[in-house]
Amino acid sequence: MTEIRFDRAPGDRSVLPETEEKTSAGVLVYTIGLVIAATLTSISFWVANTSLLWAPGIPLGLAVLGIAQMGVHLVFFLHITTGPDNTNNVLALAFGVLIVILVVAGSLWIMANLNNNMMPPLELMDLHMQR
Amino acid sequence: MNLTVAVGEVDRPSLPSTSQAGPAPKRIVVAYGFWIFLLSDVVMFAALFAAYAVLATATSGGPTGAELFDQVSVGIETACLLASSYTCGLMSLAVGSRRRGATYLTAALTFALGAAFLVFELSEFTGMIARGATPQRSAFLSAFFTLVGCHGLHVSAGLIWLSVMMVQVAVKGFRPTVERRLQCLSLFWHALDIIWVGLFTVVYLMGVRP
Amino acid sequence: MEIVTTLCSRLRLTSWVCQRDRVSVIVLIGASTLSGCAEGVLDPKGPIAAGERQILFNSLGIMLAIVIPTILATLGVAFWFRHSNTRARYLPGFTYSGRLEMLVWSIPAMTVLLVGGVAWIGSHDLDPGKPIADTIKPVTIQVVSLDWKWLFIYPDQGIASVNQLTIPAGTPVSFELTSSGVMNSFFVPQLGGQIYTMAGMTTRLHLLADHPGTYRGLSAQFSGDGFADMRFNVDAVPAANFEQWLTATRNTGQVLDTQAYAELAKPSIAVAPFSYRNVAPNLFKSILSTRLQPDDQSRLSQAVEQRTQK
Amino acid sequence: MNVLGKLSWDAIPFDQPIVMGASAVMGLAVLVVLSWVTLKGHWPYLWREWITSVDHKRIGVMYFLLALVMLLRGFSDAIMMRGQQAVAAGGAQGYLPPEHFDQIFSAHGTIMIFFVAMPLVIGLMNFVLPLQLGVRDVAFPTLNSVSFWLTASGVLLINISLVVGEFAKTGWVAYPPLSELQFSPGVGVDYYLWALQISGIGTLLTGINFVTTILKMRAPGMGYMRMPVFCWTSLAANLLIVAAFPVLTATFAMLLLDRYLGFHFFTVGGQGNPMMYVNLFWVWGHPEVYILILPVFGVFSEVIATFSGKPLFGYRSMVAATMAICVLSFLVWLHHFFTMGASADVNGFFGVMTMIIAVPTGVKIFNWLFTMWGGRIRFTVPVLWTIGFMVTFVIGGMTGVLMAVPPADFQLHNSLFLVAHFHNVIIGGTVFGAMAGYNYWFPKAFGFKLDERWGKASFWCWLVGFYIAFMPLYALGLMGMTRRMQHYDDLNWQPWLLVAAAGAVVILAGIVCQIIQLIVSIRNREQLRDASGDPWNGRTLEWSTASPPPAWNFAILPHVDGADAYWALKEGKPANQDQPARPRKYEPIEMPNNSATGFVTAFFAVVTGFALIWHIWWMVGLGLFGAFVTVLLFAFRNDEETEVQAEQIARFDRTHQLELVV
Ligand code: HEA
Ligand code: HEA
Ligand code: CUA
Ligand SMILES: [Cu+2]
Repeated sequence: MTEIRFDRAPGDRSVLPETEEKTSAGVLVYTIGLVIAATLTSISFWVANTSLLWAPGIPLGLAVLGIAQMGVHLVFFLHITTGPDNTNNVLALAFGVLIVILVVAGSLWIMANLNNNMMPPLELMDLHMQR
Repeated sequence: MNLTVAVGEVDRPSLPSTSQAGPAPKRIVVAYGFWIFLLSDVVMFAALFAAYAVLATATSGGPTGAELFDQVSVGIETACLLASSYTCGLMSLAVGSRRRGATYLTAALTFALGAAFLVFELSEFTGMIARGATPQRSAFLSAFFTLVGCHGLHVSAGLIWLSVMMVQVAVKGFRPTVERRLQCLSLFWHALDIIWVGLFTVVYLMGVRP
Repeated sequence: MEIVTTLCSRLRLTSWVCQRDRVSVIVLIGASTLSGCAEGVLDPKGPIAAGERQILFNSLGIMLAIVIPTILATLGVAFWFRHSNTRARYLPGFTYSGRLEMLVWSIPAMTVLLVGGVAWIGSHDLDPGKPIADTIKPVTIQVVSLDWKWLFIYPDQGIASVNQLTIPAGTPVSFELTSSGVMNSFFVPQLGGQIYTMAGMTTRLHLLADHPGTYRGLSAQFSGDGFADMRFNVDAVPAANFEQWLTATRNTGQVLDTQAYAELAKPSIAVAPFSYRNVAPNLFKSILSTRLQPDDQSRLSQAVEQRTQK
Repeated sequence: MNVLGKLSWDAIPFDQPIVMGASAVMGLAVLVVLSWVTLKGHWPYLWREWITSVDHKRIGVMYFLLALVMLLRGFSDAIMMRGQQAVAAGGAQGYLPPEHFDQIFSAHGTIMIFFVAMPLVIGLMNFVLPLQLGVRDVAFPTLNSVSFWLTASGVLLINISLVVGEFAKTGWVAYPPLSELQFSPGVGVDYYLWALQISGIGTLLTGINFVTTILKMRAPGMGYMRMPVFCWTSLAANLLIVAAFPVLTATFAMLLLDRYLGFHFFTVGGQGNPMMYVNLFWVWGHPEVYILILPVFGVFSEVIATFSGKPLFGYRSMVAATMAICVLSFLVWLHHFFTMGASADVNGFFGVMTMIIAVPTGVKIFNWLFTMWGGRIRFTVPVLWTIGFMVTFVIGGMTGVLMAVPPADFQLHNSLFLVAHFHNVIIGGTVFGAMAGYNYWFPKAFGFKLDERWGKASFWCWLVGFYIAFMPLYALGLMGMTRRMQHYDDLNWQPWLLVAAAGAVVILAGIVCQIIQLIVSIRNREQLRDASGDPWNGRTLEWSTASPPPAWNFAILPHVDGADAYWALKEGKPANQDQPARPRKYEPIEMPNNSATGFVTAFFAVVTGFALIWHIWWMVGLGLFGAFVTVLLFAFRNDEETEVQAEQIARFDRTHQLELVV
């Protein structure tokens, strides 16, 4: 047992920050991240405002773009990788994402179902809405 | 995708597995703890997102998102935040190589961009309120102001934290505690950006569609 | 001793041991220490409640088949392997057995498969929103929970009653339910399960009383100070008597219009049953629309006042 | 504008003798304790060794004490309810008017869940985790102290509500619209919300702290599959805290916005949607009940293996079952509102998901059974609690599964059957587990064992009392009696309720035995003294150090080669204890300094909370400002740690020759 290795801290670019001082490499990573993220953002804004695309598909497209951009942020800004020294960070993240999905998807499913079952019919709403 | 291969290829089997290495150094413990906190914060936002999504159509006869949201100002806000994430990244590089001047400069840039974001957001809010679109108007508006406002509050907290940290750098220098806190701060800032991606996608972009 | 005998007579222990269905009998004997008097789900007076009881007892039976052995095994093993028992073999190395692990996961899994099936089918079969298949046309009744009483509107008959529900026995009843403010839960245990009432929303429930009789109805969801008195009687009467009751009701009482409703909606506790001879059309719908109205500050403060004054 | 917001003399219920009497007694007790402490000059000691302590062992003990104090409150509420329902039959109204009765069950539920059960399990985890992991403290010791004091703030606020103002009259779930301003204009709901928000932050911080501790701070060599099962179940429970409590925070925040700023999340008007609250509340609520039960599953695992004299059966299965419960608990929450009107598909889905949890739970039960198989079971007090639990909990679990069948739940929801179910699993599970853990680890904490005779007496009273008090409620539920009834008209119910009341009295006897046990044990501590540090022939690392352990827990961090490290070591080197310990090389240890941060933050939290409840805005500002300054001061302090000299450690070790060289 000569050398002890630990997991990497979340957000760290390497295990041993002191030995690795190549700032230029770091700048490169952030810059690539910025460019990709900015591109994705622009596409999102374009998708939302264009009439060239099939309208019903747009929310889905926006969701995909959003998720992609979150991934880009995680990889380039938070330095989350699939390396073995990152397992713990990724596992925690995966647990969080799982919970978020369960909570949001579950709530939406339940609430849509409840609303469907018992909201007053639409004509009634029009009747009473004070526009 | 690991762009910065840090440590050269070490002969892994000869090392004890990381799970048996014993208590981790403080730096890793602190960052990991903060990571867990961020996850919990994200779950909190998930609850607000769920509430917003359910109430998005509950306008109670009041104005709808499509009527209220202004794509240009959202675009500017997004640009500010994204750029600030970048400068924040540069700041952690500066901290990593212990360069004070660069640290102050990038921190100032980050602060300015964050503050600009807040100014735009606030003017958006006041504009809406002036048009009668107050959070008290409908369930939709309650959910909107709460979700977006909660993110805004996080940004404000981040700005205060950033200022405090700069004072600490000035007073205490780059000691391990200060470095650890700066590391957490940058995690926090990047996480806020990720939440904003969800926000503008769900609230502003999907929300303007009829 | 005296207490025990009085208890037993009170509980009419024997009255329900003679059930048709085998599983129930076994379960009932097992449960006889737990349950007593014939009032709630144990003494159903309609097909819905009967179905629910059956499902309840069947599931209980399935689970007892594994839970009782588990309890006995726990006590037995603990007793046998006590420190002082020299005949018990000490096996400190007995810490894993693939076969036992297999068994340990699959026994509960099989049980759950069975009960889960019951749950899935049961929730479809006894869905409160599902109309009861019957040749007779159902009676529609609109239910409004108020602070703290129940309003029953018979839209097709144009009458209404408070804290008193009269239904024809043998005819399915289709309920549409809402609330004037806070949540309540409409519950007639002997006829079937409960359903929430919520302001601005309509929930649905279908019940049927097989036999004439008087059954207890209540609120099962806490709603404030007058909650305990949100009781009502359900009179299931023969069809002919129902007509009579309709006629009688049409000839007495006030008219329930918007004004009378506003009066009725004010908080009050333990209101004696009474009825309205006529109901404004669409009253139920206008009650439903509360949710869509932006809050009117004056209305709000008035309600606050009433709540605090009470 | 009034300087004191809504606060005035009217807030104090002088006209209610019961409340005033109870508060007077409580106030008097507090006064007596405080003046005793002052007269004896114990303040410096308390301040130094407890209030500002960041030692996980001290904090664990304080959590337990807090829970015991709140027990008194929760139990007197329970007795009052039992008394009321025993007499308020037919036309009778009993002795508690609705306004008062409604506050009592709301306070009872809130206090028992948040301020008895939670502190119990968190206290146990605090005390045990670092010791079992073989490390010197939790990941963030000062934060740990903040967590505790924030919980204490919540406790303080909820107790203030007894005297100043009122408590919520909405049940512990505070469903809107009933809990909205329109229907609950008083301050009761605000007390509820702020007390839980403040203590909720504390709980969340605890969760973060413990997850980090377990994942990042283990003795060298302790891989995941070598962790004691208690650590695994604690990991699962704390992951649930981290994932579930933020949802509660967000939900309460929305209700607060409704109440304070006129928002429309859950209101009747403005198209708010109360069902959303119900949904989100149980997104948190169901995981919460597993937060309460998972740690004690760990306690039982430790107890049963130790006293059977063998390792736990099916360790890997246990770990898998624990993690399965952890994830599944986020897939079942709808079972709390089957009767809200969802369609059959939704109800069916969540019903089936709920039942699936019975599988891993059953696996646990069976594995405990096989652990006993082939063991040599010593029937100590912790074992009695464990067997009592196994028998009782399967009944409660079974009735839970029964309610997971939607058509059955349509009948049983909100009935006393439900009340029986959850007391069955909470008392038969969490409370029994806390008792087992208390008797098991007490000698570790204080260096002497608890008296066995009184412990057994307490167990039997609790067990018998529990069955007498709660089995009748199952029957009543089947008879159609719903919960939260201030009075009822059906005389058939009364005999059962009388029996239930008698059961509560038997439980009281159990609690009294418990108190006597403590007093007797302190009196006879010299006879009960355990000098070995390992009174039960334990298997895990906490038994390898002195009792009570030194501040640094382990002079030299143990090195772990397998599961049940300490047990394996004792098996391997039976003569070790007689041999003079190998010369050990001591190194100075960095220990975190005491810190008043937790206490001061909590002080400002109480001020802010109280001011918010009574709308005293200037005080809100003051409190928030104070809290902020505290955090700043903490951030700028310079001496975070002190070094304990190697010599001091060596001296301690020499006087306590027992730490096996691991
Ligand atoms: C942790 C949870 C918990 C516990 C322990 C208890 C314990 C008890 N409860 Fe509890 N109860 C609830 C949670 C709990 N309850 C909840 C959530 C509700 C619903 C509220 C609502 O309607 O909104 C409720 C409601 C409720 C009702 C209302 C029923 C109704 O709605 O009509 C009643 C009626 O009598 C009751 C009775 C009792 C009794 C007699 C006990 C006693 O038997 C038990 C006495 C218990 C103790 C005194 C505490 C445990 C003791 C320790 C932990 C000691 C540890 C000590 C050492 C280690 C030395 N409870
Ligand atoms: C410690 C707390 C705790 C625990 C562990 C549980 C465990 C379970 N609970 Fe309980 N529950 C509560 C606390 C708890 N509950 C509270 C406080 C409420 C009410 C809140 C309120 O409304 O105020 C509640 C309410 C509640 C409801 C809502 C009822 C209603 O409102 O109408 C339901 C319905 O499904 C339910 C189900 C279950 C199930 C299936 C389990 C399972 O986890 C149980 C699993 C265990 C076993 C099944 C026993 C052992 C297994 C075997 C021996 C294997 C073989 C057996 C089978 C396969 C059946 N619970
Ligand atoms: Cu309840 Cu819609
Ligand atoms: Cu649950």
